[in-house]
Formats: sequence, structure tokens, C-alpha cells
Amino acid sequence: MREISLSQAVNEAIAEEMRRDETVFLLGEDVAEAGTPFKVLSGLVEEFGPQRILDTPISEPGFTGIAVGAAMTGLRPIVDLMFGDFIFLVMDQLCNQAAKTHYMSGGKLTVPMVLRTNLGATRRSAAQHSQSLHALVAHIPGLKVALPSSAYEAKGLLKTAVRDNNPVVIFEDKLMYQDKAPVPEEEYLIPFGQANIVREGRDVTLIGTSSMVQVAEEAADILAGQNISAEVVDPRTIVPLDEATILGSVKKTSRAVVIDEGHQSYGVTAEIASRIAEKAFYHLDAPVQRMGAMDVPIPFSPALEDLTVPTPQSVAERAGAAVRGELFHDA
Amino acid sequence: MREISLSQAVNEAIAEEMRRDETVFLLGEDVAEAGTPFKVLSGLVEEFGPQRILDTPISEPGFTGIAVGAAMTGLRPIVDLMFGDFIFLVMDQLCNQAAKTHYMSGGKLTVPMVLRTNLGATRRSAAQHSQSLHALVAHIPGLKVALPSSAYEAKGLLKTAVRDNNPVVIFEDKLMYQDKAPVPEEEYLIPFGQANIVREGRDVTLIGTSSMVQVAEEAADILAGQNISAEVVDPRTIVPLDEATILGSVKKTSRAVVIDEGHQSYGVTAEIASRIAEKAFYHLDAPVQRMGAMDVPIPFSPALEDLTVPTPQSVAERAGAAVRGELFHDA
Amino acid sequence: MKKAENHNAENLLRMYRQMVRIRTFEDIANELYLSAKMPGLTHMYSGQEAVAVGICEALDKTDHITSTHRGHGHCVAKGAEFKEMFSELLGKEEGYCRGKGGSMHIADQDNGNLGANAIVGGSAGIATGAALSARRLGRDSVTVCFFGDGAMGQGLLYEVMNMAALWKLPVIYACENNLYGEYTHMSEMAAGDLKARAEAFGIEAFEVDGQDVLAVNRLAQQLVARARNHEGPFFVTLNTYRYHGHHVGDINRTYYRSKEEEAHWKENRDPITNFGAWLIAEKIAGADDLTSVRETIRQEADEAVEHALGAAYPPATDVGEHVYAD
Amino acid sequence: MKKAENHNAENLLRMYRQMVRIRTFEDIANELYLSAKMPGLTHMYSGQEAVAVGICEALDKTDHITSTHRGHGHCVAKGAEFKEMFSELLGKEEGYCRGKGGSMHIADQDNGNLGANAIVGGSAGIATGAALSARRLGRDSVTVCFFGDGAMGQGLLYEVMNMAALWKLPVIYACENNLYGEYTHMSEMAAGDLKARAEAFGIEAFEVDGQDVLAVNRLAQQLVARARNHEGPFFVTLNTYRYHGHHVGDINRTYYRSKEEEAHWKENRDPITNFGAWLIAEKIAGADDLTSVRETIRQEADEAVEHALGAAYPPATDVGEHVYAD
Ligand SMILES: Cc1ncc(C[n+]2csc(CCOP(=O)(O)OP(=O)(O)O)c2C)c(N)n1
Ligand SMILES: Cc1ncc(C[n+]2csc(CCOP(=O)(O)OP(=O)(O)O)c2C)c(N)n1
Ligand SMILES: [Mg+2]
Ligand SMILES: [Mg+2]
Repeated sequence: MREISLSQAVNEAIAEEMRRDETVFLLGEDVAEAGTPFKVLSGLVEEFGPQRILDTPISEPGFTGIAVGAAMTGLRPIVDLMFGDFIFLVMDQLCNQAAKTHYMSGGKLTVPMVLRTNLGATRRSAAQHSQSLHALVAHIPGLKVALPSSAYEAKGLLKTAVRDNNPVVIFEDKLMYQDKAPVPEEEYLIPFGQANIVREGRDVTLIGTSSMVQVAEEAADILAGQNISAEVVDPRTIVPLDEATILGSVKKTSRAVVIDEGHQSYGVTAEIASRIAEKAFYHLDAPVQRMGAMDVPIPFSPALEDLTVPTPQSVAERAGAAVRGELFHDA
Repeated sequence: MREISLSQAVNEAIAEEMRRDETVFLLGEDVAEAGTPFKVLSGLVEEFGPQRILDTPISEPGFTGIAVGAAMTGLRPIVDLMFGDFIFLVMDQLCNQAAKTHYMSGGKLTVPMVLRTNLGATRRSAAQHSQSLHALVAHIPGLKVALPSSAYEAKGLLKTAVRDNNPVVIFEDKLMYQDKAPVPEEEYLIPFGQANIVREGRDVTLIGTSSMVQVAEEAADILAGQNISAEVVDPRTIVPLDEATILGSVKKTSRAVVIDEGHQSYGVTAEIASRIAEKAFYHLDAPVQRMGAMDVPIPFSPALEDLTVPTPQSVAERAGAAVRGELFHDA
Repeated sequence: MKKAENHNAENLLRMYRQMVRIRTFEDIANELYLSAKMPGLTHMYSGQEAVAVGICEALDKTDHITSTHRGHGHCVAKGAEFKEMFSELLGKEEGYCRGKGGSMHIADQDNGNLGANAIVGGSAGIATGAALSARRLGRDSVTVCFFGDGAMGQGLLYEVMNMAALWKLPVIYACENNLYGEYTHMSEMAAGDLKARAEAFGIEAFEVDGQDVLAVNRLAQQLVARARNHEGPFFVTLNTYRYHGHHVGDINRTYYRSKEEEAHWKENRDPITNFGAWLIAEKIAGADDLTSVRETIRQEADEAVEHALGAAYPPATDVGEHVYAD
Repeated sequence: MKKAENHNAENLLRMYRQMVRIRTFEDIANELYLSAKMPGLTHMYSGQEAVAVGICEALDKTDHITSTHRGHGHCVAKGAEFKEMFSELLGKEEGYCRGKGGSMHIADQDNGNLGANAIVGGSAGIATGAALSARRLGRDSVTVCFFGDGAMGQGLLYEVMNMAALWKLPVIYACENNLYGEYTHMSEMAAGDLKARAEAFGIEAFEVDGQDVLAVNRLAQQLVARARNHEGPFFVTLNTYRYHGHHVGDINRTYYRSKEEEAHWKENRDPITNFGAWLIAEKIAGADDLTSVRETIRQEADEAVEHALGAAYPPATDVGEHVYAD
């Protein structure tokens, strides 16, 4: 199969959906001629014109609000939010307006919009351009949240997002834009709420999201060298969350490590770990391990930044300890 | 001891801190003559004047940003955010600016500010005036988060918040403003990161935050009638979180229910439950139970709204089931 | 008062009727609150009727509006029915939003009302987005964004006005300046000049007496026609006054505005009284006709509220419905 | 070019030196990037030096500034040293922020620089708050808020300008209009008139040639004095140009601006060349003096960057420090 980059995959997904449906359009900063600073959208304005690939002023709350209104009245906007860190600016429009409109109107109004943004540290971009803030929107009912972990996933999940009749927030890993993966030429969609068992294993389940799926896979390689067989599960969407697949895996392996690049406290690992601990309680041979980013603003210095996120080594170590029964806590 | 309302307790805390320290001031909408829609601040402008009890336009991002700058340059602002739901509007100033400034500057700049706001449903205020959004800010390193559960707690925690050299977000339960509790005349502070064992018990630990402490206490009464002895723990601050007291209690009782008025998914109950499940793993006789608000926008209709939050009955039921060993899950 | 060229007895009387319908709705809503029959609080539109009616009478059903926390007037003026409105205010299943929205989120999509909003200024983006849809989908519809003087404090408004101006969108920003945001006079909240703020973004701006339904409607007709003709966006300040407190529970108001001021507006500037007098003077209607209009409406409203009071709450299963659309 | 009354050889030469220091710093930062010695990206201030220097030379050390993602120029102009600045850009412990902030968050509190900001427009509130502190604490200091034309898109700015105007705060909003926000011309991003936007909030607004350090400094001196005298706030548009790409990696720029345009600004409008020529023409300095200023500064800068390259990274324990202040 041909291999394309995550960036190309996103580009193809948008182009295909825009060809299929006249009402789909995209708006954001420097999305047209510039094709975004990450060059993800290059070429789209040439095909679809500046009315459908719409450059905006630097007004995140404003253009997100405009997308909400457009979505309520017949269009299907894709909002391009240049950095995930800017989601703080659009929280009111996203969480008070977009997320609640369908419910508040008793099902009369719908807001079929996608907010595309990114996550991921270690790009030396410092505290306001490196955050992984998906836990925040996952907490708000009415929003769906997708976390693609490869070019293949990015294309399939984004196409599904565009067709969903709800506001969907999709976080791409900005460090993976150039990473290639096999992506079929034929059209495909990836349904929401269906986790992917990336790799089967017996001894421990590594649940990784987005950027951390790769980390989990590399950790599984390390573990394999220690005769430990790790299963890797990618939830793909954290809202809706495919609890059944996760629990099924953990009930089989009896051990779990949850890995996510958002801050650990009050983050995604807490939700997944606590569901496992509750609903696979009688199957667990070791406490569920949570590995998120450190609870610190992301430092600029490379010497510090690299310490803040889980690595294949640190994941393999923690998973190995779980399997070897070394995770005792104080009495 | 005299009894005063939570509203009066907050008012006293602010007045005392403003008398003690000239640099403390308060700003927000309708805080001066009107004393806020909840009348929490009545009388303060008369004592401290309109320069220190500062009415603002309806510009939440703007006046929060102004508070950040004032805090960086010698003042100690208390921001009054009329409804907790409006926190979405100030997330950038709070989370990208206030929370990160001390770290990003390598410790040179500090932001000693307090953002006072509220939480709590069942006031028939519908989806944009009923949210309990404390989990969102708890996820952001650099912020501290306090959740007073009574007039006594509100006064002591707010006074501590004003003296803290970091941005602190304090959520008052808007349904408790008129609730009275014994509050000493003498000055007192409640340190952050020290949970309160509200009631001792043997069989199950009920960890409740804010509004849910009362619910937990009433549940404990119900349970007492069934000969079940429940311990009630109030964490008081969720950042910093007093893990030791919580774990100590659960290790004693072997069972825990975590109750919080924020949405359940990706919320506060997940963090506390997963820490217990991990760090008291070998002591648990039943899976830790999480009880948050339903994952739905808060509906207006009283017939629906009351269904969305935990009640003494539902908590007692769940805790009872845990004690009686009825919490089995599917194999 | 001065009528427009296309004003005839029929549409003049319809404006009168619509203003009376709003006032009547609010009077009853206030009674519901005072008799503890309504859950929560609500914000009365009484006094501002000429704004909503003057503008909405210039719109087609397919045109959109966005509304505010003080939204009953806009909702009635855009064509809503009493029964569904009262049911919504009471949290009943028959309400426009199945009781899930309540007063602050009432929406009536069939008549083009995209909803009230409990975030001050929160609908500015939505209105502008609706105008973008019209432009992109080749519809000739126009969107009116209603908001109060207090909403001029929200930065979002300036962001979207800038985009509306850049993209020449068919949206009219209608600022109802009723002098107060909650308990504070607008002079303490707004520096400079409201109209100039829009003009600085290249938006043509107007000011009109919001108590004169004919003046409002004349201007609205012009601007709607021009917006349909791709000459928008526009901004209008409508000077008006709210009779009640900020919400139904705001009873003692003397610390922020005088009884004399209130009396002046009610006695001299009432949009319904003055328009009624004009209709009579111009011999478009007799005093009896107008009395009968008012009585008929009151009767309709009484029947509607009676029905709503007796109507069913949504079933418990509804609580988990409509979080997500299919 | 025209000097102010209080301009003398000393302060004129200091302005020249400060502009050269900025240019030299940026040249080296660019070289560090191109030779892959710098982590991440950075935004060059080259071309805009007269703005930062003209304004900061009118300020005292105790006055505050807030800065932007394109912040090296403001930082140097407000008094920072090369060694600590290069160390910060390289993520070293000796940096102004112990390497934790980097280029986009460099702050120098001792000289009154409250920090660069990676959120466009994100420091508008901070600057206004610093001005509020000055007023409340009875200090006579002034705050200058630097931001770009692109930041005029952020609603926050209008919210805080309104409050600054209502409360008469000693803050100067300095809009550096370099014609572009990233890869888009400001005419596509801003409707209406920038200056009028401030005026609509009751703020006195000015426009000045941002390539003429004397003109900038003359105006800044006036406004700073007036702001100290409680006559603020003020707004200034400074017309200027950035020579490099949006950031160091933005090499191919012809799709958004022409080589001719770039050449025009560099050849005819360079603030350092033109001011140097004026100093010579006015016999305030000889050509040799200026050459020697430039060489000395380059040498200082080379030494500083050498030091910074060899300096230590913060220890691993630092990662968990400074999340909270004691
Ligand atoms: C973002 C936000 N801030 C504050 C409030 C609380 N609030 C509700 S109405 C109101 C006053 C609004 O004034 P205005 O826009 O003039 O409308 P009016 O009430 O006069 O119709 C305020 C402050 C809110 N609902 N939303
Ligand atoms: C809120 C926000 N939106 C977008 C960006 C990405 N961004 C960084 S600089 C920039 C352009 C800023 O233009 P301008 O304010 O004119 O400053 P200049 O770069 O010209 O100095 C953009 C869009 C950002 N950092 N913050
Ligand atoms: Mg008003
Ligand atoms: Mg610019």
C-alpha cells in the first residue's frame, strides 16, 4: 500500500469531504495560500477557492463562534485552530454554545462542526505552544473528541468527524505531521467509539492515546525482549469511549498501563484508569498505572522538556514492574 | 459559637484581608453598590471605596487579564466571576497567562490573584448558569483550586487564598450562600492541601467535594440507620490534593465512594478514584465508586434537572452496595 | 411618528398586536414568578417592544435572529406561539425546547429564531455565522443579532464585526441600549461612543428611537433590503428602556435608578400607548378596536398559560436524550 | 528627521547603539537557527528597531512594558543584557528565565519587562493591569503594551482599552503595524481604520513613522509625560516592516509579499542606516564612530553567544521547580 504523511492524510480527508459535500468549508488563520504553518492544507485553496478555504483574522473566539452559527444554519464548518493551546480562547463558544445547543433546544438545532487542532510537546515551543488539552473538552457533554495516532487514523477519523452531526474536536499530534504510514487509495471511514487493538498480547495492556500509541508500541518491543507480551490498545476517540474493548483486553491480561500526553492530574489517564479499576476490579493482578505528562507548564529548555512526557523506556519499566508484581505501595 | 451564612463568611474574609493588606482589591461585574447578584459583597464598597471594590464592564477576559497584570506588579486582586460557567471565557488569561507566568519566568514573576466563582445545579438556571467546572482548572499546573463546603470552610479557605502567592480559583456553591454554620469571631485560616475528616467511620469512606460534602453527610446518616458506619472526607482543595488523608481513610475502611458535582466523565471523581485504586490497591474490598453529575448539559426543567446530581439517597445506596459486597461486574 | 410608504392598516395593526402580545406575555410571566409557579428567574422585555417588533416585522420567516437572556420579546416578534413559550418557561415537554432550555435558551427554529443566549454577547458569532451561511448557500436571507448595551463590553463582538465587514455579510447588529446592564448604568461601562465602535470597523451605523415602532421599522426595512442587496453589514443603536428590574426578582432598584426616571419612560415614552394614540389620531383604528385587540390577546394568553400549567413535564428518560444528534 | 528639545549627543548616540544592538542580536540569533544551534524557532525584530528604541528610550527603568512573540527588540531596548538573552534562547540556566521560557517568553523584571507572550494579543490585559497597579499604588510609572497589527483581531484588546479609558489608566497601546500577520496582509485582516478603533473607545490615538526613531521618540516622550500626568490612555500606530520571514524558518515569502517590497524597505527605509546618515549629516558622529559602535557591539555579542553556547542547561531537578511560588 502507498505510504503518505499524516499531513497529507488530513489534506486528503478534507479534500474528499469537500468534494463530496458542497456545504463543507474550512476557516482559520493562514489556511489558504499559506496552507497553515504546518503546510497541512497546501493546495486546497487552489481547488476549492477562497470562499471555502477561508482565511480569517487572528480572532479565535470570533471565527469559532461564526462556525457555530454557520453549522446551525446549513453549513458544515471545519475550524482550523493553529495550536491546541489556543483552545483556551474558544472554550466559551465551544463548550457553552456548540456543545449545548442541541440539548438546550430539545433536539431542534444541530451543530455539525469540526474543530481541528493539535497537541504534543518536545518541539521546543514552550509553555503556550506545547500543551495537550484534550481532557478539557472530553469533560464537556455534547462534544466528541478524536485522537488520531497515525496518518491512517487521521484520515479515517477526520472524515467521520466531518459527517458527524455534532461538534467534534480532533487533536492531531503536531510532531507526527511528517510521519508516513500506509493509507489506502480507496475511501474509508473509522467509526467513533471503536478502539483499535494495535497489537495483541497476553501479560499487560498498554492503553495509549494519540502520540502515545507509538510510544506504547515501542515499549511493547522493549518488553518483548524481556519475554513480556504487551497488548496495545488505541481508544481512537475518548468521547465516545470504547470501554468494552478496553475492559476486554484488561480482563485478559489482568494488568494495565494508561499513557496519555496531557497532564496527568485530572486528565485522561484518570478517567480510563478509574473505569478499569472499577469495572475490571476482580480481574486485576496489579494496580492500574497512569502515565501522563508531568504536572508542570512545558519548559522551553530541551534539557527539561524531554523529561515531561512518557517515553518507551519509562513505559516499559512501569509495565514490566506491573507484570513482575513489583508495584507495592506502603501499608 | 455564632452562626453566619456562607455569603457573610465570604464577605468577612474579604473585608478582613482588605483591612490587613492595602494591596488587596476586588474587581468584577456589579460588585460595588449592587454587591453582586447574590448580595455576597454588600457593604464592602461603603468601607473600601470604589477604587478597591471595582465595578467592571461585562468583559470577563479583559478584567481577568487586568488582574493578572496587576498581580504581577504589586497588587493582590480578587476577581469576582459572577457564574462559574463564565470561566470558559477567561480560560486563556487564567491558564495560558496566570498559571504559567511564574514557571515561564523561571520564578521571577508571581501572580498572587484569586478568582472567586461558583458552582452548583438545581437552581433552575439551565445549561449556561449551572455548571461545576472545577475539574478543568484542576488539570492546569500552576493553579490551585479550593472547594469550600460550608460557611466555615469558605471563610478560612478564601483568606488563605488571598495570602497565597499563586493564582487560586475558589468555587463557592451558589446554592449554599444562605446556609448558616458556626464561624468563630476570631481570625483563622485553613491551610491548603489538608483534607478534613468531617465524620469518622469504619465501613466505607465517602469523599465529597463542595456541595457534595453535605450530601455525603446525609448519606452517612441514612447508612447509620442501616448499621453502616461511613467516614466522610472533604478534600477542601483538589489542587493541592491531600492524598495521604484520603488513602489513610480508605485503607481503614477498605471501601470508597467519590462524590462531586462536576460531570462525571473526565472529572474530579476520576482523579481521586484512580489514585485510591492505585495506591490503596491491596486494601480495597470493593471497586471504588464514582458519582459525578450526569454527562449531560444541565436541563432547565425541574423534572429533569434534579435527576442529574447525586443525592443522599443515591449515595447511600451505592455505598451500601459496596459494603454489602453487591458491586460485581460482568466477567 | 411617521409611517413608511408601504405601511398600511394591516401591517400597522399587526405591529400594534405584536407589541401587545409581548407586553401581555411578560405581564403573565411576571405573575407566574410572583405566584411562585415558575421555576427560576426570568428577564422581562416590557418597555422594549417597539425594538423587537419594528425589526422583526421587516424580516421574513426565513430570515434569522439571535436573541438574549431578555429574549421573550424577540421570540414573540419572530412569530412564536404563546402555548409553546409558556410551556418552555415552565419546563414542560410541550415547550419549544421540550423544557430543556427554559426562558434563557428558548429557540424557535421554524420561525428563524436561533435562540436566546445566557452568555452576554454570546450569540454575536452565531448570528454572523448564520449570515455567512446565507451568503455561501446563495440564500438572500438576513440575520439580525439582538444584544444589549452591556454586551458592548464583550470582545467577541468586535472580532465578528470585523469579519462581517471584511466579508460583507448580511447581518445587522441591533444594540438595544436600555441604559443599564444589570445594576450599572451604561455610562460607567462604556467609554467613547457606541456607534463609532462599529464605524471604526467600516460598518455603517445608525441610531434610532427604540420607543417609536414606526421609526424602527422604517430603518429596519431599509437596512434589510440593503443587506439582501449585499450592502451589509450594519449596526444600529436603539434607545429604549426596560420597565421591570434586571430580572423579575430585582424589586428595589432605587440604588441604581430613580423612580422618576422609570415613571418618565412609562408615562411619556411607552411604545404601545404612543403608537395606539397615533393609530387613533390617524384614524387607522378606533379606541374600541385597540381595546378589543388587547382583550383578545389577554384571553388567548390566559388560555395558553392555563394549558401550560396543566401540561406534562418531560419524562425522566428525556434527561439523557439530545446530548448528541444522530 | 527632526530631534526633540531634550535630544543631545549622548541620548542620540544611545538610540543608535540600542538599535544596532537589536539588529546584531537578531543577526546572531538567525545564524544560530541556520546552524541548528538553537532549539525551536524564533521571530526576528530586524527592521522594526526604531519602534522599540524610540519608545523605550522615553521610559524609565521602573516603567513597564509587555512584549510579544517578536520580543527580542523590546527586551534589548528596555535594558537587557546579551548574555542572559542568548542563554535564554538556548535554554540555558543562566538565561533570564533559567531557560524555561525561551524566546517567546523572555522576561526581564528588573528592567520592567513583564515578558514576551506567545498568545497574540495575550499581554493586553497584563499591560493594562500593570497600569492599574501604578495608579492604585500611587506610582507615577507608565506601561507600554507592544503588539502587532495582527493582534487587532483579538477581542481582548477592545475590552481592556474600554476599561483603560473608563479608568484613565497610564497605559500606551503601541501597535506595530508591519503590514503582515504571519503570511497575510493586514488589509485582509482588518476592516475599517485601526486608529479609529481606539478613538471609538475615547482613547486619543496617533500614527507615526516607525522607521524614524526621532519621530517615535518625540511622540513617546510627549505621551509618557502626559500619561504620568493622568491624561492617558493613548494608542499609537507605528508603521514599520519586518525584514525576515514571520519566523526564522519562513524563507520563501514571495507568495505573500514581493521581493521588491522587501528591497524597498531595506534599501530606503532602514531605521539604522537612515538615522546613522542623519547623525553624520548633523555632525553628531563621524562615520568612523558609527562603524566602531557597530564593531564593538558585534564583538560583545559574539562573546555573549560564545558564553551562552558553552553554558550549562538547567539541572533535571529544575523541571518541577517554580510551578508554584512559595
Ligand atoms: C458573559 C456574561 N457575563 C455576565 C452575565 C450576567 N449578566 C446577565 S444579563 C447581564 C446584563 C446585560 O446587560 P445588557 O447587555 O445591557 O442587556 P439587558 O439586560 O439590559 O437587556 C449580565 C451582566 C452573563 N449572563 N454573561
Ligand atoms: C492567539 C494566537 N493566535 C495565533 C497565533 C499564531 N501566530 C503567532 S504570530 C502571528 C501573527 C501575529 O501578527 P502581528 O500581531 O501582526 O505580529 P507580527 O508577527 O507581525 O510581529 C500568529 C497568527 C498565536 N500565537 N496566538
Ligand atoms: Mg442593557
Ligand atoms: Mg504584523
